[in-house]
Amino acid sequence: MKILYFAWLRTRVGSAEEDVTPPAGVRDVRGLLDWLKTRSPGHAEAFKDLSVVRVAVNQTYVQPDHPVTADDEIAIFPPVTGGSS
Amino acid sequence: MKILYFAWLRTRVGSAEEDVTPPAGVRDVRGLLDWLKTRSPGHAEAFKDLSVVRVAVNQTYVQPDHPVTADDEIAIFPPVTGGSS
Amino acid sequence: MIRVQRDDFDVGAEIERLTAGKHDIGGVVSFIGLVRDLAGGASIKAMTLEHYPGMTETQLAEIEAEANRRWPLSASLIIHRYGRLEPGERIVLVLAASPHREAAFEACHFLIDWLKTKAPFWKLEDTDKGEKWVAADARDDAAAARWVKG
Amino acid sequence: MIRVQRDDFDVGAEIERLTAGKHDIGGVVSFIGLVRDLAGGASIKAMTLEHYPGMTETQLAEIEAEANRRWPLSASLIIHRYGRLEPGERIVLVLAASPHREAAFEACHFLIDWLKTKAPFWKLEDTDKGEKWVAADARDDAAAARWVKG
Repeated sequence: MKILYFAWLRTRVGSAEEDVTPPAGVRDVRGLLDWLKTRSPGHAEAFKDLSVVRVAVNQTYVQPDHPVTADDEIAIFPPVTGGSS
Repeated sequence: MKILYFAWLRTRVGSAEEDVTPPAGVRDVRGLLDWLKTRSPGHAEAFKDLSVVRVAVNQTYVQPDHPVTADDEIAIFPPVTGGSS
Repeated sequence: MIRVQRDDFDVGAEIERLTAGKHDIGGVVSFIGLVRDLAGGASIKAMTLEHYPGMTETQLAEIEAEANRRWPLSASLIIHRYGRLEPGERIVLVLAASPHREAAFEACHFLIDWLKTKAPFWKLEDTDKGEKWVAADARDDAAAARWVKG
Repeated sequence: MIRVQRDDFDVGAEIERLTAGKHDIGGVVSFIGLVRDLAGGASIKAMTLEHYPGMTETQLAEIEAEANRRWPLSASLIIHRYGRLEPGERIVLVLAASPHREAAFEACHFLIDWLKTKAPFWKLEDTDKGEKWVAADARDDAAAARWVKG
């Protein structure tokens, strides 16, 4: 499973991309985030407040109950801030 | 008194500009329009429907009760249609 | 700034000039009005814009001043052409620049709405069915009325 | 049409290209977003726009398609830059062209509002007080919410 991190989630995790193999019990986005938290203190810090964490599966925004599978590209990032002021 | 006509009011009156000396009884815009109507069949036709006639005195939009004097520049025109579609 | 001119204008250059060196600007909204090739089922060959020199400039300056009173604008511009214009040609450019995009959008929208009902311009269409003076559109009065303060 | 690029863009040329030969267009509304030199009391030296290549293009194309479903547009365009930009530099261009100006205004406004809350871009400000990731603004969510159909 490919995980991409952007913006301050990338800097806190300390990596833009990881290839991970979560345990079989991890079946949805919520489960994945809970498992990722355990990978390092940086991960734990990054996912401390899930209200400012957004997730896309295969480049589509999803909710916490969205399923995840081994072939997915999962992107994790803060709320977007494009455009101008 | 200088009178300017624009758009279809100009073509119906048959002139873009007239210098006129209305009788002393003509004291406001309403009186002026009533008097102008009598000057020619073209004028009468032009001022038939006053709901589509607008007046500016000295380049400011005015209402029918606005006074007019000999030194004024009076412009008479249809509702404006600038800008684009 | 306002300009009334026969000649065309360069939109990119106008925006550049208006915003150059003003680093407080977050958003610039522009409106460009063009001559359409159709009006009320008739095919337009050209349209001729007549105006009232002197009063046009006064009215446009007043409309621009009102926009600057209502919104915190860093810069604004109205350019309106007169004379004979063919389909696809530019008629009018309205620009509003502000630190925040909402103000720029509202001011630009206000400027074109008020211009349409207040600036002394008249359009003569040259169509395949003959010449025709364009009548004022009640929708334009309604659009302008949105901006009248209660 | 949508484009995501590091390079600057030429607003006049983009408008020209978008509208050339389309004589049904009555109004073109453009929004240009610029880098401001101030944010929350801090002086901005530069900002760096990060994005999610692939998803950005998909999202922008979807936002543009939605605008075209909602309004009768003759043409539309979104260009969004990424990378390091200094105050005064252009970040984003949104264009909407329609036979009627109201549709062009609404569509352009919609495009930038939705883009701000949906396109995966993030801004890192380099200020006189250090580097800071820009937090999402609740006003942007409110602005986008206006366009959510009931």
